[in-house]
Amino acid sequence: MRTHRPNPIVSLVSRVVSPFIMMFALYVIFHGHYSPGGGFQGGTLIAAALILIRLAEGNETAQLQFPRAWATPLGSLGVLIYFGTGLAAVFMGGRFLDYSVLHLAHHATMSRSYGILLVEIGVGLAVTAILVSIFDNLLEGKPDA
Amino acid sequence: MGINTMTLSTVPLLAVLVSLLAVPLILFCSRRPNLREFWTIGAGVVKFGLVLSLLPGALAGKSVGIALLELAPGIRLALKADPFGVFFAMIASGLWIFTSFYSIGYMRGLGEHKQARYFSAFAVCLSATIGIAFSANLLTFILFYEILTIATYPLVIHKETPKAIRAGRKYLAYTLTAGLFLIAAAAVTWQITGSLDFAAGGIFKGHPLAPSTARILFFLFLGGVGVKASIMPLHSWLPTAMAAPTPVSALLHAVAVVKSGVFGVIRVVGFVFGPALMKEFGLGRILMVFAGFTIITASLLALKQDNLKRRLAYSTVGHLSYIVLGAGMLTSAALTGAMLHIAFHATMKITMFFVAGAIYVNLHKENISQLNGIGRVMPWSMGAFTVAAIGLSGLPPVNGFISKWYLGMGSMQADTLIPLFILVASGLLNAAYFFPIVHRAFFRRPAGDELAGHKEASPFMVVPLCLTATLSLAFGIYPDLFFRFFRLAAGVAGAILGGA
Amino acid sequence: MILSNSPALAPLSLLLAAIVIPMVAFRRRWLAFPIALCASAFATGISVVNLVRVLSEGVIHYHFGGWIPPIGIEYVLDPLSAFVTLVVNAVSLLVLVHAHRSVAAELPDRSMPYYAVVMLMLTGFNGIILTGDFFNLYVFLEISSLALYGMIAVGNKKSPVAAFRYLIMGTVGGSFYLLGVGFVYMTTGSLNMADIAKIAPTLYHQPALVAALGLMVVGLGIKMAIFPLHGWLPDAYTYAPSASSALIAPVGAKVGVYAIIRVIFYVFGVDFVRHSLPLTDILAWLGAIAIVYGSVLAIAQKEMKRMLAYSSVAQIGYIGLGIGLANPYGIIGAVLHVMNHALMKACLFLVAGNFRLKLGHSTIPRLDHRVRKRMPWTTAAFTVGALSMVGVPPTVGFFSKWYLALGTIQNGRWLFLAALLVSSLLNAVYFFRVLEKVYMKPLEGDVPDDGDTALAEAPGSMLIPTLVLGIALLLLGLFNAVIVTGIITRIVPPGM
Amino acid sequence: MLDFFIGHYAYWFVFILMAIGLYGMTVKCNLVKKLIGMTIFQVSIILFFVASANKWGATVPVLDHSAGSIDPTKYINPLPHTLMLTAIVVGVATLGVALALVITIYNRYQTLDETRLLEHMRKDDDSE
Repeated sequence: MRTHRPNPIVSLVSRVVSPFIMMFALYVIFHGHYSPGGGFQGGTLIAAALILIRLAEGNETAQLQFPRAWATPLGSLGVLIYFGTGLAAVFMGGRFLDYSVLHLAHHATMSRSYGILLVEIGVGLAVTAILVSIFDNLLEGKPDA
Repeated sequence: MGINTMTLSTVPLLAVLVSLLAVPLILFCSRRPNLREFWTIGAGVVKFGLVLSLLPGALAGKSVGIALLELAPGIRLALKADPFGVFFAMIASGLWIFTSFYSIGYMRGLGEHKQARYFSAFAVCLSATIGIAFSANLLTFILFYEILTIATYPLVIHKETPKAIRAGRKYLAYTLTAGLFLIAAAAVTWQITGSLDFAAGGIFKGHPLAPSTARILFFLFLGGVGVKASIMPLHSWLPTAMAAPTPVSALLHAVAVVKSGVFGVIRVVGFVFGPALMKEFGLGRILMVFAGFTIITASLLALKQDNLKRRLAYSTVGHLSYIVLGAGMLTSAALTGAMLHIAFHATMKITMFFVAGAIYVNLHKENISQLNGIGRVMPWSMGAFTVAAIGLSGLPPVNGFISKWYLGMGSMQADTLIPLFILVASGLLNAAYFFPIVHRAFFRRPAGDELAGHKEASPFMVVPLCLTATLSLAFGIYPDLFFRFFRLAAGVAGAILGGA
Repeated sequence: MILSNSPALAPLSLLLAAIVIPMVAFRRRWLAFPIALCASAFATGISVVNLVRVLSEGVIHYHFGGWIPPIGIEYVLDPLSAFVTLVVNAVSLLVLVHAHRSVAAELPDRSMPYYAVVMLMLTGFNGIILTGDFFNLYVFLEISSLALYGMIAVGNKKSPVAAFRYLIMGTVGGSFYLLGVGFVYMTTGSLNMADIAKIAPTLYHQPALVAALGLMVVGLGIKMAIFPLHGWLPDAYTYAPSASSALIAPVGAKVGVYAIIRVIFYVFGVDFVRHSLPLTDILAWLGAIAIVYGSVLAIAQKEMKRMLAYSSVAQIGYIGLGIGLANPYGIIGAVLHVMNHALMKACLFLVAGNFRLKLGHSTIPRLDHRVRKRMPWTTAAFTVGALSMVGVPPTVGFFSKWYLALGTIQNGRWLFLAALLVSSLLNAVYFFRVLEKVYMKPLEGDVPDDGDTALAEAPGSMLIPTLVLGIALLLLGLFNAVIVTGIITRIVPPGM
Repeated sequence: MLDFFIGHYAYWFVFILMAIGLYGMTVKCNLVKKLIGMTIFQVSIILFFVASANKWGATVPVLDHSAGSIDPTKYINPLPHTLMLTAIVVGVATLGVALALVITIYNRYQTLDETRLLEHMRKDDDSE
């Protein structure tokens, strides 16, 4: 990576494509709870967009976009959103992950639906962060524990 | 005779625990030798007192005991002081007091290291021995048997010389293997009968056994208890274990450990298999063959030992098999004789070991060929030795005669003369290997003046050994003296044969 | 609220810790350990509550998200899972207390991620034990395995290689298991264990289901390190940091054992196994071979951790033998040995950790009597652990052997009985070798008695868990009947 | 007989893949090649599950209200797919850890050849 010389075509195409990939990723995440898609797929797409920039622009520039230090806390935050949603259900008197008791909507089914959306957002965050951090770690050549 | 029918009493439990409780005290006071030894002796006296308090009940043929927690479903850690147990416990705990005094003299005389470890391991050994005596079932017996094995190990290796370490390894190899045989035997017994409680007349009463199963099981048991009883060919750890300090050899390798083995043999014969089964499958005869072979071979081997302790060890091997022989004959007189020999051999042999230790501390001599004229320097010790030698050769008026007499009578009851011949032959051999020592000690002149300036050993050692010699003599004249060994033994023999 | 969710709380609290540690302890590294400890203590407490509940109320089902199985995923608390979770969590808690100092010494700059990974491993273990769903079990299996790879890889120079080999083996195991799950799903249309347990016994002529059973047992057998599949174990335990080997060795393989018991006896059932494959016989034979093989190799080792690792192979053989006997005594022995071996191995590995901290090594030929003088308590704990491994009553080790012996006799398998007993002797050989070293002066060459004044007893945080385990070995041995009658006899699966 | 082979062709491919994977894992000396074998092995199992979910003439399992019916035979079984999603994630995580290990190993020993690695390790053992 140190011998990286920016190629204008690669750079331009990546920069153009990356936001669209992210856009699509958000679509996949936010529609995941009632159609094909979801946090895993969307998160992977976001990570792909980020890694694309890392590949095309070189690591140093890309670090400005998404510093590697963010990855661990962000990943934890993602899992925590997922976990917290489940735990909230416990505190509302239901079983773990029983979104119907969360009262996110008037109807229990809709409440479940929104609950899953929350979970998908958490999963998406976590997957993004972790994939990027795997890439960064491999790049650096040091395992993170 | 089940556990549930016996009278509840905590005395057997206390008797086991007393010396165990002394262990932390001994370790705690390891810097203050006098206080430390006070605990040992205090525990010994209390223990003996507790055991003695059980004697009247035992004489009346009653059993007291206590069932503690469950070790495994259906099997409790139970202690039961039946007459036979009280009999053995009395010997072990009584002689412990003597040995404790003697140990003080011996250990201080030699300035030995790690005395706290020594005395605490000794106390654990005694707990285990009393536990063996009072075990109400086979699993409890195994538990204490293994504890005894492990607790003896530090004593065997006490000197930490290469020889002692090798002895320790050999000792462990033999005894741990034995423990495994016993465990296997117990497991099989449990599978067949669903009970492990010792019962006079046998656990197997009412449980038909195939002849092959019975024989295999018997050999498993024999392998288990036979090592500690040092039946040949399982004996070779005992002479090697003489690398231990002499008090250890005295109490453990003449009384506690090896007698636990023969105690186990009688338990197995009388209380697990039962005389009926023994006779049915000819197991008694097997036992007698092994015992007879051991008696003669060990006596012959003893003849050619020059190291005094090794000669005593081989003599012990032979005498233990007297007891096994008695158990194998399965007649009332033979069983009585066998049990009496547990007690009487103990008093005689412990005297001899005490003397051997006294000589070692005093003159640093271990070999018989060096003992010329020693009787003039140590008249009391060698006098006691002579008494014991007379007894072990089976001559009156020492107690060895009594037990041997009953064994002989048992042989007549069993309608066979072979055991009698073996006993007579062994008596002659005993005389042949003990009296030369007496002769050397009193009637030969020492080489040069190497003995000049030496006196009798310290009173800590001489008094105990004289007392044990006196005891031997007293029991020889009146075997029922005070402790009622004779009545107890006869009662147990009756119970086994009667199957009560 | 707590009570109604109690089955899920143990893994959830551990998972929460695994998430919170990287966030909170990102800047304040010292926070990682307290969080991990709290989570572990909470999980242990919950496990106690669960065990009490199960024993009084019977089997408890916990449905995630309120979905009823077989659609939803459920956690099942029965005596077996409640008992094993308690063992795993309690032992891990003790080891974790001990780990604080050894992690600080061996992994000074990686303590934060280390604790997070430990929590993840424990989450995985709890999940494997509690789940009532085949696929869920796979996920937790892989979560715990991933954590294990990480925990092993941070050891000495050679540890990444050991971790890599374990990873390859472990992935093969996991994949075999997953393939088995696929076959089960194709045949029965369900992934819920209770559901399959109803369907499977009638389908023992179905080759796909038989193949599934075989694949699952082989897969789990790799994770459990049963005899010919144990290749990863010795290196992994030896090269891992002390804290890791002390955490993995007692409980790691046990979880695989648990899964095998669950699959064979509770899902497929004794009848199915008897009619389809000679699986139990194979397990018993492999167990017997492992017992002898592991013990013999343990004798040949110089490094204490490697010796303990090979002894683990043998001890897992005991459990495999117990499972393979497939009679009540065998199961009692196996399940009791799961607990006993966890306690014994934890105790012994903690001692090895104490040696490493204070001596800088745990090589047997380099030990001498100064160790006993300066570290009397550690040595005492080692002695108790060693006696228990040999199987001297009244330590716990004796009693699992007792039940296993009864099991072999019940099946009339004298060869297995012999293997059990012989291994006791072999254990005695390799443990008394160490005991001789630490209790006696070296025979040749005079070692100066002082000089090394730095050598002292391990600090309290390491000593107390070691001693607690040592005492537990004695007490649980004496009171094993309470556990056996109260819990384990209720575990004996139906159909025996 | 032929029917059996042709009818299950997807599974035969899966098993061929599995064999390739196992071959790579066991025979290849290079650690990265081992990893490639491992990935092939995992993927073969994923394909196995996915293949098992297939039904002829069925469509993606998204409820199509315009079709009017929710006849289960019209939809592919979605469960194996969701399961495999998880399995893929597990596989990726494993691969990530494995690659990290490989890099560490290379940094320490300057080789990824297993036989040479073992030699190095033995040397380390001797020097200890």
